[in-house]
Amino acid sequence: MSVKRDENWEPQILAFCCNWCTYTGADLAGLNRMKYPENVRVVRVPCSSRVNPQFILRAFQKGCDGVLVCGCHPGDCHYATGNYFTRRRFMLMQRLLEYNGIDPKRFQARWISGSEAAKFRDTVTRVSQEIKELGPNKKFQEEWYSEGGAGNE
Amino acid sequence: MSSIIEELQSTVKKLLEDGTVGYVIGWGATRFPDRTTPVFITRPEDAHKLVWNHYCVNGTAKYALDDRYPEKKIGIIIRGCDSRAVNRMIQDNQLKRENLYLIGIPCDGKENPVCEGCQHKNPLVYDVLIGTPVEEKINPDRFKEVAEFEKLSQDEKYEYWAKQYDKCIHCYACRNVCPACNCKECYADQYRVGWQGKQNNRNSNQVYGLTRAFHVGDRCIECGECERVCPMGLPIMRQTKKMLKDINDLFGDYECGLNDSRPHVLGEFDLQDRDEFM
Amino acid sequence: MSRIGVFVCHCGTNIAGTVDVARVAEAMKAEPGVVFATDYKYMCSEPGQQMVKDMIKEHKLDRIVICSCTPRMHENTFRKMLKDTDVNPYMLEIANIREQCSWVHTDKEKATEKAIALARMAVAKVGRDFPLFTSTIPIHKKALVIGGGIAGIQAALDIADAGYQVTLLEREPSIGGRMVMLDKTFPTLDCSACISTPKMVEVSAHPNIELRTSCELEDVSGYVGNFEVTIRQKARYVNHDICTGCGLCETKCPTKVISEFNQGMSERRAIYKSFAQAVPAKPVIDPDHCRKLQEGKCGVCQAVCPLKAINFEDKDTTFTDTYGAIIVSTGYQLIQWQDLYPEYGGGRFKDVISGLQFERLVNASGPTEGHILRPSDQTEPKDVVIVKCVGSRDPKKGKSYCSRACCMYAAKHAHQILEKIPDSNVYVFYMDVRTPGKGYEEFYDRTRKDGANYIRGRVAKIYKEGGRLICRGEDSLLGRQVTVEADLVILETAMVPADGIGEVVHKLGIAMDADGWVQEAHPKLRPVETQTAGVYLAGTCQGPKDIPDTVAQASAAAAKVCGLFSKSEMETSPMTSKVDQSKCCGCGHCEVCCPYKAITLVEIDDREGPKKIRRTVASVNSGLCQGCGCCAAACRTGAIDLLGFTNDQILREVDALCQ
Amino acid sequence: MQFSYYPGCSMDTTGITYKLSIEYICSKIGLVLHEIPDWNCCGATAAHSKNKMLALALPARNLAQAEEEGLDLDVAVPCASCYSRMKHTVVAARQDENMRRKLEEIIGMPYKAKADVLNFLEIFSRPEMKRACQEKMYRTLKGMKVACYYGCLTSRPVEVTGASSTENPMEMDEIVALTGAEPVEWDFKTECCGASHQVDAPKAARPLIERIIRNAKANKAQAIITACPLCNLNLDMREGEINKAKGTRYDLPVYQFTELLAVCMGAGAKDIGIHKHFFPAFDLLNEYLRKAGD
Repeated sequence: MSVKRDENWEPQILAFCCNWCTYTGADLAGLNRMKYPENVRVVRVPCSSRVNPQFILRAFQKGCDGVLVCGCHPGDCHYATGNYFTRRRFMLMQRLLEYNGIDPKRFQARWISGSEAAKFRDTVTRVSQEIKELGPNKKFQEEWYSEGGAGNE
Repeated sequence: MSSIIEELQSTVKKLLEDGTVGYVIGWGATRFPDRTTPVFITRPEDAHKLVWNHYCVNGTAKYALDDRYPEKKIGIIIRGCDSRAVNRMIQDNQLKRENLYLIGIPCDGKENPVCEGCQHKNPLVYDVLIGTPVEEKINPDRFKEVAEFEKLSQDEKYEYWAKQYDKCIHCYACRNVCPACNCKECYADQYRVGWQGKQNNRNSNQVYGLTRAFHVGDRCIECGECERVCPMGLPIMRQTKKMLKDINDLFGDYECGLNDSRPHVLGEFDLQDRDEFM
Repeated sequence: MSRIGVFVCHCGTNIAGTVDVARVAEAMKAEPGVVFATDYKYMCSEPGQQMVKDMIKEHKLDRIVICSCTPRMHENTFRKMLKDTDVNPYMLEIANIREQCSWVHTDKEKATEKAIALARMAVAKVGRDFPLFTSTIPIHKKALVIGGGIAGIQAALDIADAGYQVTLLEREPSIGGRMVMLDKTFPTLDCSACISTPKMVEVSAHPNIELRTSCELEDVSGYVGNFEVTIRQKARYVNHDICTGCGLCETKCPTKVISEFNQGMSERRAIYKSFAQAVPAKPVIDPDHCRKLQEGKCGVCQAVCPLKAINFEDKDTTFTDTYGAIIVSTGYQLIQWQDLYPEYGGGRFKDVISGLQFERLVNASGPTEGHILRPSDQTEPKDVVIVKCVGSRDPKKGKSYCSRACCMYAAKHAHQILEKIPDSNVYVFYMDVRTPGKGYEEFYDRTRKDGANYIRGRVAKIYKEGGRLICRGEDSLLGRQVTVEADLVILETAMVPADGIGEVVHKLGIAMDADGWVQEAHPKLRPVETQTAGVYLAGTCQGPKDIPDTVAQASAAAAKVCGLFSKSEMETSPMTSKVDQSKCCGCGHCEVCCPYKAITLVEIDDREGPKKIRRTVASVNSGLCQGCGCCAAACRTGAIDLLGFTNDQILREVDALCQ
Repeated sequence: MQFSYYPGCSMDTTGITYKLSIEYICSKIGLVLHEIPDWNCCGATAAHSKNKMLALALPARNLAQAEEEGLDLDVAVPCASCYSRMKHTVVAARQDENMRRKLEEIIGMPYKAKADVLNFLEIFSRPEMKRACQEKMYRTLKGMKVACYYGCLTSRPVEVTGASSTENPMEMDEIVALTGAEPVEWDFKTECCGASHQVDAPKAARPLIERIIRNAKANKAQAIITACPLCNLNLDMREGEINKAKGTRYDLPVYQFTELLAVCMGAGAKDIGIHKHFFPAFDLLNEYLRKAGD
């Protein structure tokens, strides 16, 4: 699939961040005035295990170019074991998406603790860069094939 | 074969006569010699309508879900795959073993391509066994097709599936026949939450296909009913088998619906699970 | 139609410096449902809050979006503010345009665009908010303390002194635990029994404490404030209501059994009190050794008991009670070194003893009345070797952790030997000497000055020759092998969790670490709490520690319990999971992944067509649910959902983000 | 039962009693040992203190020879040192495929590392072997107190040998108990005998021997039982020397465990070389055989 390079094009990146670790880490990045690309938007969830794999599909459907799921490091989950389930679910999800043609770089999961502001910055910066190189995602995108969104009452 | 039919019919007749079961789900003849149809035998005198031949392809177990709270036991004639379906539905709390009377019948493969890779021809659970067990064989090529497909480039994969989903007519036949699809109300029917559009277009079908794969992939018993009933001939099992293959690779040997299968691969974890998200 | 108000905060220049706040507010006016949008200097300030309240009245707002700093900062502030208004405090969303926007970006145009997107997400989410109400659960002001060692005793006394009811559970016939077995405590050399037995007596006499010995935890259900606990009272065969503890039975019992309390170095009877100062000071029958119970013959105790308190028909009984909080203080035991260290004789040499055995040997009420005598021949040892870290700091054979107390009690043992046996020689084999504690280093220093020989190295082998024990090891400071002939060897063995801790942990739904110690909620900041609200930890069940640390933690756990009990009701977060039972198919996939056991499968009455049926569905105990949402992601049908973060809301957020 | 057999360099010389007694037992219970053709030195101490690959390759050639012989049999090794070296090679080749290929390259022949290496304690502690021996034994050494000395290399390093215990192994005790002899509990079962240092550094090594004998004696043993030609030699040869040098009166004959088995199966003193011991070994056996009425 050839991608027309538009130098001004900015990817749309969605990051699901768990409230106790990664969201706090992202706040800390702010507190430390670290800089990272504007194209990353965070959705706050209580725990990475709250993230339903269908949310990922929805994001691609609606035109996201990359999706990130971030949570506490295994063993540090605020809810004791949530991220162990996250790990299993998304290892499979990532592979299934790849099997359907989505580059694994477009859907990643990472463990980022509340103190790892720099890791948050580095991760989103790197993901943003990687997606920029991949170009816009057209796979699984709704607008390209149909009019109107799903489920609008 | 004929003696097996006789044994089957007489067993069913007796079960109906003595009131052990309310009815028996099995296969009956149709106008065509190479077709059978699922039948529900309710009277002993109808037991002779049961057939057992190379064309008994329909899965019998899922019908029990339409009668979750039966007054009498439901008799089901089950092959290996049907017994795995029963096991899976019991693990999912959808059926109660005490509500079922399982008439096992070893199966040497039917007019269905999926039977060639079958690793469990003999019923794994039953109350009575008709005939004698057949030899089981391990299928070394269980994930061969998936492994081949994995070699394609991402764009090739995407194109392949996109074309497949262009064919899909969003009829939900694959869902309705699948023993792992046992929700009371499918997510796809819940338009208020808006998980899924009802439109029949590429994207809507893609999302349905992937979501379905993720919903049932960890519990797929590899019966192949989804592909058999698909009017458009989509290779649906290729998606769920990918899930199964990854589960095998990542979380240890796994085959679903066996008597000792782990019931919740995604509802459990191991501290030693591989970690790719560091 | 919802009536949403959007309030964009400048935060001085913190936000306004990078984000065009007026434009954000303006953009929000176009969003569906928004009836009012404005920006303001400091939303969290008094006038800022007042403005929100005024606007709610003026525009009849029913949902609020505040674009400001992180919700982790002021979500509660604004929720509290909404309590005085017509808007439900949970009809509030906060767009984080400071920490995650203005502070991390410099390009004003792009930052403003992002702020608009974040605000739009919040508007989309708030549109699907619905009123939530904190519920309160009554707190049953009675505490259960599991384990009657010094930790449990201290915790029980503290809670009881604060005026609350406590049940103290102990599986042995007497409370006291390990501390009462010790001779002296370091570094002050107080008599251990002299300071612990008064506390034991106080427990038995305290009007607020119900002492339950010979009891085990059978089952626990419920949640903080309302634990339903079933306790099994093991048969004692002695009616303690009648028994006065005269001890006549004990003197007449013909069966001799090895004494657990004296660590196998003396004998007790089959009807026995564990030790002289046992509390309760009444005997029990050990059914495994009682002739009457084993063979049906004997019954001497029954015959001699003047009060007819002996009842051979006694059976285990269970009883159930409700507790508001539970303290786990199950303590430790010493590692079974015999199996792990065949090179130390593997238990074949009577004169290779554990530190706890030495405590009994040197104790005035012990088997030798305080004279240090070798168990093998009852002679006084002249050369004593003390080996530290047996099983500790030895991942190959034992545990990788340090048992923390051994360095100090090894010094204490050395001191006691040198003091009691004037011409004795003490050799202490050590890896490191760790003495962090008040007066600890001084004590160790004193012991060395007393004449204890500290040899840095491990003992490789202990064998017997000519009635003496030959300890061969390494002096790693001199870099050579050393051989010490000893009359007595004391192994300072590792602490490991008490037997049966796994069952207790399982019943309480709390976690264990890899070594079997109970896992605290946070190693630094919540050291006495567990993952399960209302269950607290005291003492060595959480990890090796010495007596002062144990007592401190016990008091801390008691303070937590008293804090909980100071209110009669507890507010619970309404952001818990909720099951739509009409959708639920009862598959149980949510149940298995819930870390709090908050989800159970229940049967409900339903109909299917004309038929009345009993159907299985999931049910959430909102007292236990902590709101992680793992269940919601596991539910394929979406029947279980997390309030405050519903599937619907998150999908809307995703949609809004991509507009 | 059949095994490939690697005798090593000592079996015809210092280990002659071991060899004779093993052969005697084989003839009685039908155990067949196929000697590996054209076997070479196992490398012993010299190789692995100089060159790791050489130390692994020397046994690899022997094992490859055994494989080439076509008999898919485990390899029986009487000497503890040979056993240790060969076991090291098998483990290294099995754990690391690259290492196995490298070894093949060095020895210039295929080596699949299929066969296990077994010492005679492992072989004789198999239940069927114990049963077979018991059937053939008609004499007893009832009451003879013996100290079973395993030496270091039959059990250490445990990562290689997979031994049940490095401190208090019991296999030999159990085998010897079949003869009626009573193994004593003692503390030096797996201590070092000094190995070749008995020759090149006697001053350092003699005390090692002495403390083994002393502890056996202190624990009331009347004889020491070994399962290695070198352990046996060191103890047997130095005991008299020590008595002479230090004025002690140690009186413990040193037997291979196979000697006791063979004697109980009816072997005469000459059959298994009892007269070849350095330290008089005949009287004690004779005494106990007589006591039991033979």
